[in-house]
Amino acid sequence: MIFETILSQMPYLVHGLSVAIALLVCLLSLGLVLGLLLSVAEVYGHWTLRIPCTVFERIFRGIPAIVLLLLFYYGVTDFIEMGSFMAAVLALGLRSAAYQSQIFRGAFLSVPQGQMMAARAMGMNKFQAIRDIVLPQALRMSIGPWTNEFSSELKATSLAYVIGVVELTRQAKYIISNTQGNILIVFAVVALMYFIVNRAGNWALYRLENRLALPGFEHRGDA
Amino acid sequence: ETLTAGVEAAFPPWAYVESGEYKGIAIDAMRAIAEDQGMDVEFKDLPWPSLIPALVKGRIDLLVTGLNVTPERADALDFTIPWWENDDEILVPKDSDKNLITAMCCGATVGAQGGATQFKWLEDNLASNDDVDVTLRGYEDYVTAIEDMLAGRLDAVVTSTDTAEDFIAKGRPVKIAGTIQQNQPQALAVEKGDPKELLGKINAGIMNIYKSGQWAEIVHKYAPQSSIRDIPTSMPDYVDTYQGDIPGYSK
Amino acid sequence: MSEWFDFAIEHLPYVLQGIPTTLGLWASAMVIGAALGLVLAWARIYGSRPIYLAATVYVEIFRGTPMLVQMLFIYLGLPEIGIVFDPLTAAIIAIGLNTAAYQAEYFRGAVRSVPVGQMAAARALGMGQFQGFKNIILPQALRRVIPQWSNEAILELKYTSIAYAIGVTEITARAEKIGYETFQFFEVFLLIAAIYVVMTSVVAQILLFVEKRVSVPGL
Amino acid sequence: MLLRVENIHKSYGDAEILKGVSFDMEPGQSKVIMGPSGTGKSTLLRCINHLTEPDQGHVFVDGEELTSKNLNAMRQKVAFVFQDFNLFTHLRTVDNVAIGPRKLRGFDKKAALDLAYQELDRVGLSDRADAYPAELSGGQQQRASIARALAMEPKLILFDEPTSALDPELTGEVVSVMNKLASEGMTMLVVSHEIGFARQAADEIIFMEGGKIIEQGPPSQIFEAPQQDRTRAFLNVIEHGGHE
Amino acid sequence: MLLRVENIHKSYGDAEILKGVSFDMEPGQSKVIMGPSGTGKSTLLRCINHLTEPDQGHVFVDGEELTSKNLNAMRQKVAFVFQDFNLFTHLRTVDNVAIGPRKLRGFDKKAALDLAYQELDRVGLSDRADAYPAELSGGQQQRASIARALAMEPKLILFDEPTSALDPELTGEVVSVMNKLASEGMTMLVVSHEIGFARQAADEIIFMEGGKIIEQGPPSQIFEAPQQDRTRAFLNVIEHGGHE
Ligand SMILES: Nc1ncnc2c1ncn2[C@@H]1O[C@H](COP(=O)(O)OP(=O)(O)OP(=O)(O)O)[C@@H](O)[C@H]1O
Ligand SMILES: Nc1ncnc2c1ncn2[C@@H]1O[C@H](COP(=O)(O)OP(=O)(O)OP(=O)(O)O)[C@@H](O)[C@H]1O
Ligand SMILES: [Mg+2]
Ligand SMILES: [Mg+2]
Repeated sequence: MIFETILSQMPYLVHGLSVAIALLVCLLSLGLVLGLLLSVAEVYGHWTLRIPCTVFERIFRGIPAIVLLLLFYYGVTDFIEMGSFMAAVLALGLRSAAYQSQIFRGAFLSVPQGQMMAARAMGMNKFQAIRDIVLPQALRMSIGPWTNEFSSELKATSLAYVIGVVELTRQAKYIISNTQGNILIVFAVVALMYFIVNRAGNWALYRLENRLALPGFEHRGDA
Repeated sequence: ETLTAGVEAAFPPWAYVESGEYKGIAIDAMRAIAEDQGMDVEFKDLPWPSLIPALVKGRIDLLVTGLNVTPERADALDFTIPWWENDDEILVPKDSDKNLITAMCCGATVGAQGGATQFKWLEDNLASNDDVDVTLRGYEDYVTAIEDMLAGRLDAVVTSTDTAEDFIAKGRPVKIAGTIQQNQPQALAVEKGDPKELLGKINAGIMNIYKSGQWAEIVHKYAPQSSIRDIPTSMPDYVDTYQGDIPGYSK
Repeated sequence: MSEWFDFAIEHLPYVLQGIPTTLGLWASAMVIGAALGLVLAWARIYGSRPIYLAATVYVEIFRGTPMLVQMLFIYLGLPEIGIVFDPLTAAIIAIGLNTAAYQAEYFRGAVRSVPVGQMAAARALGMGQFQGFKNIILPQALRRVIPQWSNEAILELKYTSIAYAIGVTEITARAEKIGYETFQFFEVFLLIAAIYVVMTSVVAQILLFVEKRVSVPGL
Repeated sequence: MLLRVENIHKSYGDAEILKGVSFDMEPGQSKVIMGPSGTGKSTLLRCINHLTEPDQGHVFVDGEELTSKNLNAMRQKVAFVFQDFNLFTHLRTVDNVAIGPRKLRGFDKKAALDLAYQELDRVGLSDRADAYPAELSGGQQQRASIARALAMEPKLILFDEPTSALDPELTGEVVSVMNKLASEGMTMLVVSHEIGFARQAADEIIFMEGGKIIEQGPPSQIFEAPQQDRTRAFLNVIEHGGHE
Repeated sequence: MLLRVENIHKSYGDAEILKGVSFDMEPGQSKVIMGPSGTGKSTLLRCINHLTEPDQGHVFVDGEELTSKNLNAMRQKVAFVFQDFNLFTHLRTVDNVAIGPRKLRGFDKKAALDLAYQELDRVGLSDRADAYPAELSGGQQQRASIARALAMEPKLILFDEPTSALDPELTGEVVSVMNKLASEGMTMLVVSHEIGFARQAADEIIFMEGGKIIEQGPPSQIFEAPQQDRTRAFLNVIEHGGHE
């Protein structure tokens, strides 16, 4: 009975999943670009640049995601007109930028200092040295920890329902409330869907990591 | 003119989503009211925490959801005339031999939705009363509370009448062990002060669909057993929009 | 702003009564997570193939699915096979099992960041693998893991609010109740945010102190 | 006979690194192993105490064969000093030396510390007992790691290029500790290209190439009249600075 | 005059590492800097191309003073070879050599690669062009890093202990490349304790101690008849294996 219901509602669950994935892709992309800039500023920037970046990072890591979502949808929209989805991308994307900046910062710091030094000694300026020498190495090292961020943001997309983004978890909630039960079965299906996306994403990321792996640097055996 | 109505769409029989469509008493009634008043309406599903800021920021024009009228909420919202009245029901498992009295005393554990009026009532009247030995437990939603009762960890769950009836209608193995008379009015709501001057139109619309019999039809479509109460139902005097002249409604 | 202060002060006492539940839940879950996380990390580094696989599957499942779902299964699913926990216990177990998967990965990373020469030197002295792990690798790995571990600890402190779903009235549950009564959700969320910021800052500060306290030059 | 190494073979994948190495050592002897890089000197040393499992061959210490069963007990008789020291980073110098006696030899805390101070004294490090490894210079670290080996009161110490991570002056302090140990009668098997140490303290030089011992004999013979061309060429390089 | 180093001072915190160092170099000259560890040799070398900013003093290359404005341009004239090579780990050997011409000298891709192959040939590494740094032996890595320096077609190359991370035989291959460069007329300033290189290729030995040059002169003079006790003691240690 419930299986029939779930089956008949499957298109809506899948649609919810596609909303979640779209949100995930947007927020991770925003977080990636901004997180990289932040990390470069935090590692190589002058202190006048470093301090505001650190403040940004602390604020966006410290405030609970739900509060951020509400703030963006109901506060920031005073200045910029945008819908629920855009607000969710901004709120969660900026938060992800704060987290990702720490991943990249770690990666930058783990590139041996000699690399930067050798680049500077050749006559490269700081920007060239970061772009051509340090960044390509740091990005490779970030892929591993980045899988964690991918997994946790995937699940964080479910929070966007508070500002009216109807994603997978909200669709599931509809089924549960319409049948006034079946929490476990419905959520098991949802968990499976998240799990599949998570595995698929991590599989792709680990493949990328192996593709880009350099001789002499440890490969992760377990993908 | 298109109205945007905010609903918490996980709240049958009032408002829910099935196969991507908004359904429920409040949904259909609101559509009828809008038609009656020559307006269009669209719905936006927002959970409770979002409803007030959404109203204030103009993301929605009114709340159309199974909204209990309470003094605290009346401070934050302006209510339309109440179109419904609820009592509270004590739900127990179908095979339970508990009654109104035994389900609510003597070491019983009782559940309710943490933010609901039922929870507050139980807290004020039972849990804080030293003579009654009852443990009260709050849940994020009623479905979990019912599941928990069916798992044997609760003796009873207290819900509003229409929710209780919906559980039974959906075939959950629960029954009503007793009713607590509350006469709790429900209404639609707009932003405090009604800056968009909607109250008059909505109130008029409510009265029109009530008088035309459309209301009874809609209610019975979603809750066949429900008896229709006169609209407006009881109008508590702590609600200031119910004092003096009520726009769109003459006594 | 001052309105919010009045609101906060009015409702703070009620919300704060949830602190013992929140902290108790968090501390117990972190302990379970640390103990189990260490075992999982050990299994994923030194375990034989089947043990490694079992630990890996565990980590994948608990990291790949939402914690809410895990909690609902423990609370509502297990009674169907006769295992019934009260809400607090179920929440502790669920959060503990979940954080164990994350902590395992932190521990694993930390253990692997200890240079292999350390174990070689321990083995060369005549220590067995477990002795080497216990006496040499672990003390170094634990020191290295503190910064990441404190991130996890802080994250979990915020995640304890999920326990509300199964009827544990910790601070978020209490605060939301005020939200439903007054409909001042925004104010309520700011209040919660403030409380968590204070709690997480205290925890972070304590862990920073511990980190400094046990730090060793060169580690 | 204190150590008997019999026909050790070891391959990594397809590459046969050790192709049957055998030799003996008497108590009190010092032997120095030399040979080009990649020849398997480290691998041989690690096979002797089974830090690397040999594919074939046997190792006997004091007449008892090293097996996977008596491994940990035997390793306490055969100490190992690493090229890059591998001091335990989280322990102070004195605790690095004391941990062996304490955890493996059943000493109580006080006895272990007493012994540790004594061994640190022997390598001239008593004043640095409370420092952490990261606070020591390279030479001090290597001396501490020798003290750690000594505290096990081993029958034999294996050294794998103990000075090659050190600069010339720091090398001096480590080599003089090793000279002292040799003169005190410690049995030592040393992979090293320190000609000075080899000439002065070694009873025998073992010259390896391509996974085999190609020449061995007293230093006088090896340095003054090497039999093999390869040995001669190699010694020429290391004695005269690496080029013609 | 190709290089003029004038009165360089450098302190870290309270410690004054360089206490006024001056010297000149003519085109085609090779000079070797020696001295005990911690004396400031690396610091001096790094001050010359401002990898470390000197507190005082001036550096002139080809008559032009090195300032923060012309820094990157000047560094292209003064190449640096590091002790631990610092090849770019994410680039193949040939790309390590080509990246300078490509990104800094305006070569197009093909021209940069051609030049890179040419320089790799010069250091005897053409056959390893496609390997990543981690796939090279230490000696090969150092030769690649020399090729990388050469590809900038610098006026002067600074070497900071280019062989001290290498074992004796690998040292040989790097030293012979350096000898070749010296004989081709490359101007080189080398911090090294390789007596062989110093004797054969250096025009002058600069002996530093305690942040100062305490003795300088042609190798014959420094090695055969050092004026200072300290120089004599140090040379004794490095020439005779680090101990008495
Ligand atoms: N764990 C391993 N896996 C694969 N190959 C290895 C391993 N350890 C050593 N080898 C290879 O075995 C060969 C011998 O190495 P070994 O370290 O014993 O040489 P060595 O004589 O000590 O050289 P060096 O003087 O450079 O220390 C080398 O070619 C090395 O690459
Ligand atoms: N960035 C730094 N901060 C503080 N002290 C430094 C720094 N770099 C070098 N020093 C100190 O300056 C002194 C000289 O260092 P330098 O590396 O120049 O010596 P060196 O002569 O090259 O020695 P070595 O032969 O060991 O390479 C040392 O005592 C070192 O500890
Ligand atoms: Mg070796
Ligand atoms: Mg130096």
